[in-house]
Amino acid sequence: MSGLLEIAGLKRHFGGLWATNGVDLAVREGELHALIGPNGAGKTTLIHLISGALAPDAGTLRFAGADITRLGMHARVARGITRSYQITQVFPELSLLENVRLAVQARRRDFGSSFRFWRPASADFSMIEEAEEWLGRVGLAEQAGEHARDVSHGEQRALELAMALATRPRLLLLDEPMAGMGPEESEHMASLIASLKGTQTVLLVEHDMDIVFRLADRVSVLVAGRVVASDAPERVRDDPEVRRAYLGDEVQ
Amino acid sequence: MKDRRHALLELGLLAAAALLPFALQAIGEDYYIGFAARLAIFALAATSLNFVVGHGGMVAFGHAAFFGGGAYVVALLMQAGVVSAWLAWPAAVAAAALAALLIGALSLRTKGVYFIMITLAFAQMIYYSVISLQFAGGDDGLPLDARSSLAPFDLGNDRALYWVALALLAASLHALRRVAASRYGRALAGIRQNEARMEALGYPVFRLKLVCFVIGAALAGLAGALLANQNGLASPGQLYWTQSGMLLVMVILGGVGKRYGGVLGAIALLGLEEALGLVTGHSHFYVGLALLAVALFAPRGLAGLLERKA
Amino acid sequence: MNKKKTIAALLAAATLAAPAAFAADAVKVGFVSTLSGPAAGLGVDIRDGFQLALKHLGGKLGNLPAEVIVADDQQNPNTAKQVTERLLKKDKVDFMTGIVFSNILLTVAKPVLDSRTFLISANAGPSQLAGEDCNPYFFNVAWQNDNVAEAIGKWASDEGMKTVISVAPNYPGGKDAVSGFKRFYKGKMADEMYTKLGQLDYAAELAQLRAAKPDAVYFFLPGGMGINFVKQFVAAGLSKDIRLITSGFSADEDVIGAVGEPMLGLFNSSHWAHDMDNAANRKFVADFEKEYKRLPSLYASQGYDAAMLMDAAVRQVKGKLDDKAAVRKALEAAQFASVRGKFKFNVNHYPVQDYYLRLVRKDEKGRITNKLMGTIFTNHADAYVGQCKMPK
Amino acid sequence: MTQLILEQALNGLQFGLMLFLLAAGLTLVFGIMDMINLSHGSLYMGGAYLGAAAAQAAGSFLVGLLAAMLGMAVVGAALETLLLRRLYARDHLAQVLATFALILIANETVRMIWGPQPLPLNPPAALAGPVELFGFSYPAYRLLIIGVGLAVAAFLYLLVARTRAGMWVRAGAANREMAEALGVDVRRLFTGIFALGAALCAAAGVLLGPLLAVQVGMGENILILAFVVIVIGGIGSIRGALVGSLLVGVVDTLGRALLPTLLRAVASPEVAGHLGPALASITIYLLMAAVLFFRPQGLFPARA
Repeated sequence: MSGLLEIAGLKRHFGGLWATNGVDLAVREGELHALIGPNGAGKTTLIHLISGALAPDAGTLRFAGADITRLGMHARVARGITRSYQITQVFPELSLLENVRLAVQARRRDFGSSFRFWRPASADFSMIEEAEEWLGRVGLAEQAGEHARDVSHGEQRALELAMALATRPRLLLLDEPMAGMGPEESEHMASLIASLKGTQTVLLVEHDMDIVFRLADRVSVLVAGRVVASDAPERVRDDPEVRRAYLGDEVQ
Repeated sequence: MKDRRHALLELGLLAAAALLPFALQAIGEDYYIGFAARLAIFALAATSLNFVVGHGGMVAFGHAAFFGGGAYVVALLMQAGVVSAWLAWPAAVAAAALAALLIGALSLRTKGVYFIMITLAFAQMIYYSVISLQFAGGDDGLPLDARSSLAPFDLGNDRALYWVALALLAASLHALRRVAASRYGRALAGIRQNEARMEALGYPVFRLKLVCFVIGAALAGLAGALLANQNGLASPGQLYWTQSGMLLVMVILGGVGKRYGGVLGAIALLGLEEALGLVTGHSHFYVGLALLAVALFAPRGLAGLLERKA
Repeated sequence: MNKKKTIAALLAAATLAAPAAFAADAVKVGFVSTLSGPAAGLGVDIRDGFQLALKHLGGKLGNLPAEVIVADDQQNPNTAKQVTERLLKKDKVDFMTGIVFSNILLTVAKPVLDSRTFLISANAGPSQLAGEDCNPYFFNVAWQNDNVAEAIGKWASDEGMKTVISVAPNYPGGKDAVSGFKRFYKGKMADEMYTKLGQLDYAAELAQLRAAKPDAVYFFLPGGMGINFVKQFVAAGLSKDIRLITSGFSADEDVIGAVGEPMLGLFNSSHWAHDMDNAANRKFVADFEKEYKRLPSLYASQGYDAAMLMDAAVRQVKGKLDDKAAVRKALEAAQFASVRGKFKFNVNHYPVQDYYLRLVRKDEKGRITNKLMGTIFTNHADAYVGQCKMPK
Repeated sequence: MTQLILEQALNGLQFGLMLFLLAAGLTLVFGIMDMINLSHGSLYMGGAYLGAAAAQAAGSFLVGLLAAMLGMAVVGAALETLLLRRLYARDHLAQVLATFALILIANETVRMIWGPQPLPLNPPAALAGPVELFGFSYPAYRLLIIGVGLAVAAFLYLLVARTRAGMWVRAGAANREMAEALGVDVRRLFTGIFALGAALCAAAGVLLGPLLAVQVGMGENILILAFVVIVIGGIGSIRGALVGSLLVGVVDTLGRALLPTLLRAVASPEVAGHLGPALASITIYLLMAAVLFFRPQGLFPARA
């Protein structure tokens, strides 16, 4: 069974600690794949390794059939891997629309590249329209003109998602999109993620078990730098090894 | 409506600036026409640095290499018999751009304070190289026998040089405003605010910044070509680190990243020096106090103060 | 446009023509000199000499009230250029003087001379302006750079010195000083060391001198450079084996005052000495000491003579400063009592004069100072006058 | 030839140790407070003037030296508490502007008090001559400078490596928040470091005074060298500052001395004399660029 993203034997250490210790993982085209694990299991390191922010010490990464192990972040983005951040990473001094427009500009080559020096960016209407669409999709159409620093935390996370989507990734890495949100905001975000199902391949790192088991097509469990289980939610939930190693009596 | 008012105000100021030489002549202060040309030239140099610092987010501490370098290119070419500004000035721009391409490519691997220091190091290397070159006049610099020939215009008098400098300054400000609003300029704005995020979005951050560095240097080279003409001398002092510091101070004083930051900074600093010099032998003392006040109480520079008023 | 040009031409003609008939009501002198940094002593001495002359003249030059605008060039050609521009265009001075260093003089000479303003050098005498580039508006009331060096070079030969190493700053004055020395020194130049103008630490050069062991070191290092060089030379223990010789520039009152005892026994050449016996000099030296509580240096004597030269010229043209040809003639005549006795200009507007040998020793009052020992050259001209085609 | 190289190496050591006095304070201020202080050179100038004036008044070089160090420590502490403290939280640009302003103010203040001409400062009479050393004479005063420089380096090493204050300094350089969390009184520590740095600057100013000139602008030329030193050594590291200083001092002096000799073999004396010092000046910056290229955090990074 071949996946969009295939990881084999991936290792990375910091000092004496193996944060990633032989990870094997496959993400299939079109699925919403959740990655869970206790604190310190190496989830964020794995996301860094996949996005290209960190280089592995050993192992291989294949994306859409090609080896991307040695590629930098910029090249991986070009191939269609986009990530959102655990800590909000938007452009605070720019409007929401401009935030998303920059993401659209990063991808769109139909007007030429970012090395266009004369024509005002605001004259590229189709780029703006697309940015507005993405904002609408995450429910931020009303706030399009506001500065990113002025909107609420939850709205910034939604903006983050819109920016990630605007790059039209083949694989979207979502690193704890609900971090620091209240229950209402979380619910809103969950429904946004749910709306991606079927059209967008997503690798989701999330703490909230409830949401993970409700949304995910498949769930992988990372414990001490290794994937101990990778399967449909209900089967992972019942996996005795997972229950022992990680879930304990947290569930039920 | 507000944009319209702004545009009218700008045109009005430009017209007033263009008429300045007549006013100065009327009151018998011809000397200040040359001074005004100097202001326009430094305003252009500071504006070019402001593009690098304010738009590109790169605190470059070696801008004198390009500014002074442009002056030297014009002086050296003149020594070699090339008098035409149509040849010498583009050559100054090209030389500055090329130097910036090399220096930038090496320096942009570092960040923050280390970037500040490595740009300084490269500029100092150029300074010491130039003063060791006999044909560049060594420590004494290279005097120009005459001004560049900008046929059909005659640069012989200060008034003409002032108008040329003013026109180039206005054109550069206009061009940089357009660049800031272009796709490229918007990408730079993103980099300035969050470089890692832009990388994650797939922008070629290194190349975008390098181009910004080169554009700033090219404009500085142009300003340097004008300075050589105004001053009649390409001097090593124009390459020294204190000159880089002076330009940086103008930018911060005027307002980092503000459209008129470089212009305001240059006029304020040189104007203050000149005005205080008329009344006290210790003008630098009071200039220092003024700069200190701006640093402490006006974090967004003079442009920031004006904006708050407006 | 054409109309405008005609009017401008008429106006220009009017302004040119008008003052020729009237005497100016004041003389403006732009005094640009090195007044800060290690060489400030030179500029200060020239200024003080100039001011003393003005005082003797009752604040007037040629019976006209004199306004002297003093500016510091910071020994920086760029600064000099800017202050000169201001003096020419804003203050519209009649005379420029005061410049210490040849590189500075060469940088500002063109705009000054192009504006037909008389430039009276009271110190720097670069070879360029003595030869090919000689100019009707340029006068040097001191010497040509080579001259004083030629004198000490001749003396070194007469003394039978076999190997000499020169140390001089890398600027036109430094090069002139070495080529002048070589012109009359017949022994071997073992090496020529050029240092950065304004260098103050000579550890590296001294180590090399120690290794090279010449008979003598000829140094030309004006101002603080020379002070530091002599001090460090002695501190390094080199004075035991190597003799120091120099032109008067590095053996005058400024250096003697700063270095003290180690200067004793230093032979040097000069076109002037404070113990020269003539009426003008006796008055100058006595009043200078009274006024400034120190002995005058040769720089001060040159500043004094520069003012006296201007005074004579302005007097001779009866204050009609806009008659440039007449002013030039009056300057060429040099009808003033120089503190060095007889004085006349060559066709290139540089002096033809005598050069003397001096020795640093204690005088009868116990002060360390120069004593006049003898004459090296009589009526000596510079080597470049032949290349000068002075316009009539 | 070996004697020549030995003498030049001593000169390099002397110059390097003086740079260290300047760089030590600068690297701590830079490393711990994350503050670009362009006016560091003004403290050096102020020290030299204070020392020259005091030495003249008291007729003793030693009195001048001590007065300068004490005086500048007070000035440094005052400057830190009254002004620079406000700038720690600001970005580097604001710091550049403010401390550049301080340079202008300091230069003009000195000019107002002491005039534009350099002040005379002579070494103690007993040290004005040479001493015999390995078969050649070497200026006694330069030996004294080397001795003082080494003593200060040892003192600083003990201070930083062995004392409680030193531990705070190291902790502060490595991680400021952590140090604060550990209960270090950061405000007092900063003032103390600043005063110490200013005193070391003053010592360098007075010690170099007789070899150079006590003049306005003396700080600007040496400031950049001090920055080069700490960037090479690694910002915030005393050990880095020492190694960087000696490296710069020796490379600069040996280059200055030997390059002309080498060049003379292939070019005319004038060309050699011209090119030599210039090339020697460049070597320092080449060294820095090379170090930064291969070790972007300097030789001894203080931050892990």
